[in-house]
Amino acid sequence: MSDPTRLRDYGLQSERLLWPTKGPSRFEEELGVEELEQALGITTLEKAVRWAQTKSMWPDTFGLACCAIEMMSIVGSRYDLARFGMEAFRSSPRQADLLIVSGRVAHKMAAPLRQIYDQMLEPKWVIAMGACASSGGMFNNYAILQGVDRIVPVDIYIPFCPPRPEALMEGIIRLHEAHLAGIPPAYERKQVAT
Amino acid sequence: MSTTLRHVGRTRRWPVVGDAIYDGSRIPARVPTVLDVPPHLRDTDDVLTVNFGPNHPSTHGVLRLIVDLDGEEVVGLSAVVGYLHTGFEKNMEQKTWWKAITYPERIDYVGYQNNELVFVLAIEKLLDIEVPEKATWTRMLLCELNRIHSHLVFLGTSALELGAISMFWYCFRERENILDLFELVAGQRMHTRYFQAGGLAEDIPIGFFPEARKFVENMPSSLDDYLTLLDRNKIWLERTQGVGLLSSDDAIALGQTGPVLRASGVDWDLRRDQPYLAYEQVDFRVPVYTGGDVYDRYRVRMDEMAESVKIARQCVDRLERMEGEPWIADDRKVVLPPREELHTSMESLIHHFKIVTEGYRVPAGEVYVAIESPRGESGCYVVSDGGPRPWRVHFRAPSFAALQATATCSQNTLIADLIAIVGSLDAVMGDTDR
Amino acid sequence: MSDFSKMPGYVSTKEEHGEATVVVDRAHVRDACAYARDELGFNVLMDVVATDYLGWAGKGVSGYIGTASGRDLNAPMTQGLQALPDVKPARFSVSYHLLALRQGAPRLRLQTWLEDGDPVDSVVPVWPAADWFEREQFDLMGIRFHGHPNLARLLMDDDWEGHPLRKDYPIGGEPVRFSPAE
Amino acid sequence: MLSDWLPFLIYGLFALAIPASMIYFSFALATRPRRRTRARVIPFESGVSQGQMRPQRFTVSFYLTAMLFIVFDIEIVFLYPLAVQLHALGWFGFVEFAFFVLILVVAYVYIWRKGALNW
Repeated sequence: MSDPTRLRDYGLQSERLLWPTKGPSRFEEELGVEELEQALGITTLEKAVRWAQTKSMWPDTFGLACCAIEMMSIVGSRYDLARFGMEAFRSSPRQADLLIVSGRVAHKMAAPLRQIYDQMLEPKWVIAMGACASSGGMFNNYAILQGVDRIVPVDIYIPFCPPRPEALMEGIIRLHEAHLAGIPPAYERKQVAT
Repeated sequence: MSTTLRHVGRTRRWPVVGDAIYDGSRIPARVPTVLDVPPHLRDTDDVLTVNFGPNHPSTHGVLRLIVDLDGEEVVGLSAVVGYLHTGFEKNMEQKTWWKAITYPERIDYVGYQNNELVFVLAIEKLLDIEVPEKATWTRMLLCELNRIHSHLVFLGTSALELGAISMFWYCFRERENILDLFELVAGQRMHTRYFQAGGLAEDIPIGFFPEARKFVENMPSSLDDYLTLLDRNKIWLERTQGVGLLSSDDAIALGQTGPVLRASGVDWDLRRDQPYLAYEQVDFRVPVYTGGDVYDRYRVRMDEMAESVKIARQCVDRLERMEGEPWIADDRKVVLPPREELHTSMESLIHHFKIVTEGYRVPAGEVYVAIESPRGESGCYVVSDGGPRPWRVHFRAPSFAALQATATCSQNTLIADLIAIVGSLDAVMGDTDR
Repeated sequence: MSDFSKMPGYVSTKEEHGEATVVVDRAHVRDACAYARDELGFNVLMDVVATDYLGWAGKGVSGYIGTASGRDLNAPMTQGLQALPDVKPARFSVSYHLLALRQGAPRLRLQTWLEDGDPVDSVVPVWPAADWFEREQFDLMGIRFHGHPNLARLLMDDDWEGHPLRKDYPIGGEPVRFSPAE
Repeated sequence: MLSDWLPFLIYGLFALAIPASMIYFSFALATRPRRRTRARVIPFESGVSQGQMRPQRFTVSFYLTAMLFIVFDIEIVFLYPLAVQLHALGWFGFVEFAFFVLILVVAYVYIWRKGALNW
């Protein structure tokens, strides 16, 4: 496979794998359902470990700005992140698997953000929630980091300002699908020193 | 409406900083916002310096407090801010007036309607434009709903930090109802960008008033639920009463406004003492408590929520009678002409073109407008050179002043109380760092 | 509009949009603030704002069709102003917004004018609230406040050079790329 | 002999197997970091920790509170055998234990009056 840096290289068309009645996705049709596992060379134990990891991915409370308010409301009773086993927002990076960068990252906050990312344990993922985290958003100026992927490898970018809780949940579901389909986290795909 | 100001008017003669600001003041003498470690502890090993840092669950955002602890007791404190400095004012100077209205909402992202309102009021004051009645009342309704929303977020998160975890889920259940109303009227839950210079962006959709009435009817019962949950809860009372004391003179000297000021016994509310929009035609009470501690700030905000529901009910009654009225001024130099008019009249086409490409021009001058946002007086100082872009915009942030009081409030408290104090000051970091 | 002429360092008064602005000489700022607080009863300092007037009215008055040097079509907002705004006495203005907590909520704007590098007396002894306001204006606009107990950068990083809100400070950020080709 | 100990052995086996499997799998299935970064070694201090925290002295009141907790917590351990045999011991057990609790209450009143409880 060429340098595995883009999702397309893994052929994942982000079809829903969690959606049982959907039938095989194009990814499975290309490889044929029977020899899916031989083709990807993953053992059942590996798949079981991946399944376990997606079922309790604990996010780190990294609320920066307005997206943090929407991130809080996803824990509320209407959107209820507990359905994915993720309602335990850990405050220390040692116990967190997922870093949701929710809000605009000022240059002064870039160093703590990188330090917290380094202090998280593998396997770890990063969701850049909102336009400001993904690309600096409408603040194209001296104070804001133009996109979090300058300092941390990002798995999922979520547009909107602020993203609705459904949008954040869509991002989380896509992350679970990518992990279930065997796509390594961003720091491996982009060969970033953890 | 009570116009005599009881606690106010005692202007003291304040000696120069160095010795205590004035007799009885608890503001630290050397630097008003830094609590210095007392001399007998200064260079001993007993003092443990802890970073209540940018990524801390209880600092409501990216506030960093450098706390010196003697065991559990806070003996030194200095706040470091700027971890969310976004350069709003620089960006707004580069945008036309029309586009700049989008920015203020992101400053205080919990009370966003109020922020947008203060900038729009400043533009209208410079433009000297006459806003129709329906727009004024709708703005008042949305700002009061936003006040309830902001106090709910305060109550949810600060109760969560003190252990009343279920309060978070109750408050965010009510908050979702308010966000449904915002979504119904403006299309988006947060940062609705619904106010224009001259009125509203769109007319109010048909189904809004039944929904608003339904919310206004069953909100008071939810407020009573919160009171029964918290008000006789021994742990809550123990953790909040007598913690984070701020006297009325200290509050005035530190520039506190809003619930923090009213909890320290100063009867001051811009909605009543300097009415803007149509607050003089609305009947409401301003809650004032004299304790000046975390508990009284919580009580002020609870009563304010009840008052805001009353105001919202009066707004909905009044707005239902204004069915077909214009919702935006018709000064073509500033307000976009309606679409269908473009096909027929040439002037509208030219006005439309000028406003969209270059932006309307605001006459030269400088103006300072202040409103009562959920956190206190939110002001907006705008300087215009007559061009299509603001020359200078500066927002007076109530959270910025509120955080200056952390050093005064956290004298001889325990580190656990520090969480209650920072929660009760209800500072939003976007507002502080602009 | 009460008479402010007895204020120390009084220069001029302006009444516009219903707001009183008193221009005060730079050297007497602290006495003027102490006078405003003690005699006139403005006991709350709401805000300290510094404004940079570099290049004020620089665009000149535009003729009916474009400016004297022609109109730059691909930068639509370069057209000049319709009327030349009044000339400002100096480059920087520092405005103190004061409020009196009494009936009628009287407000006052104390304004001083200064060039780059001129110090202004800090008003922290008069209102402790000025501590962070002045630090922010020093950090973003570069106004030195004499006598401030702890004048250091507040919002920007401690090792940041330059004062971002000045008109000659570039806005930074990045040129926006609309297609990957660029 | 063995039969009446069998349930205990099975229970002990499980009590041993579960934590052992947890420890084993957390090492076997863990994904190793490629390189130990400095950030991984220094303590987490909400994002702004400079380096290893220098050993700090703690005030004695922490230690005092810990000791008091232990004294009054172990008291509950002695309750278990009494609870199991309460019916068999009858009044004698009750009086015996009331006396034991009385001694501890005296100790409690002493430290309360001495002010060791408030911080």
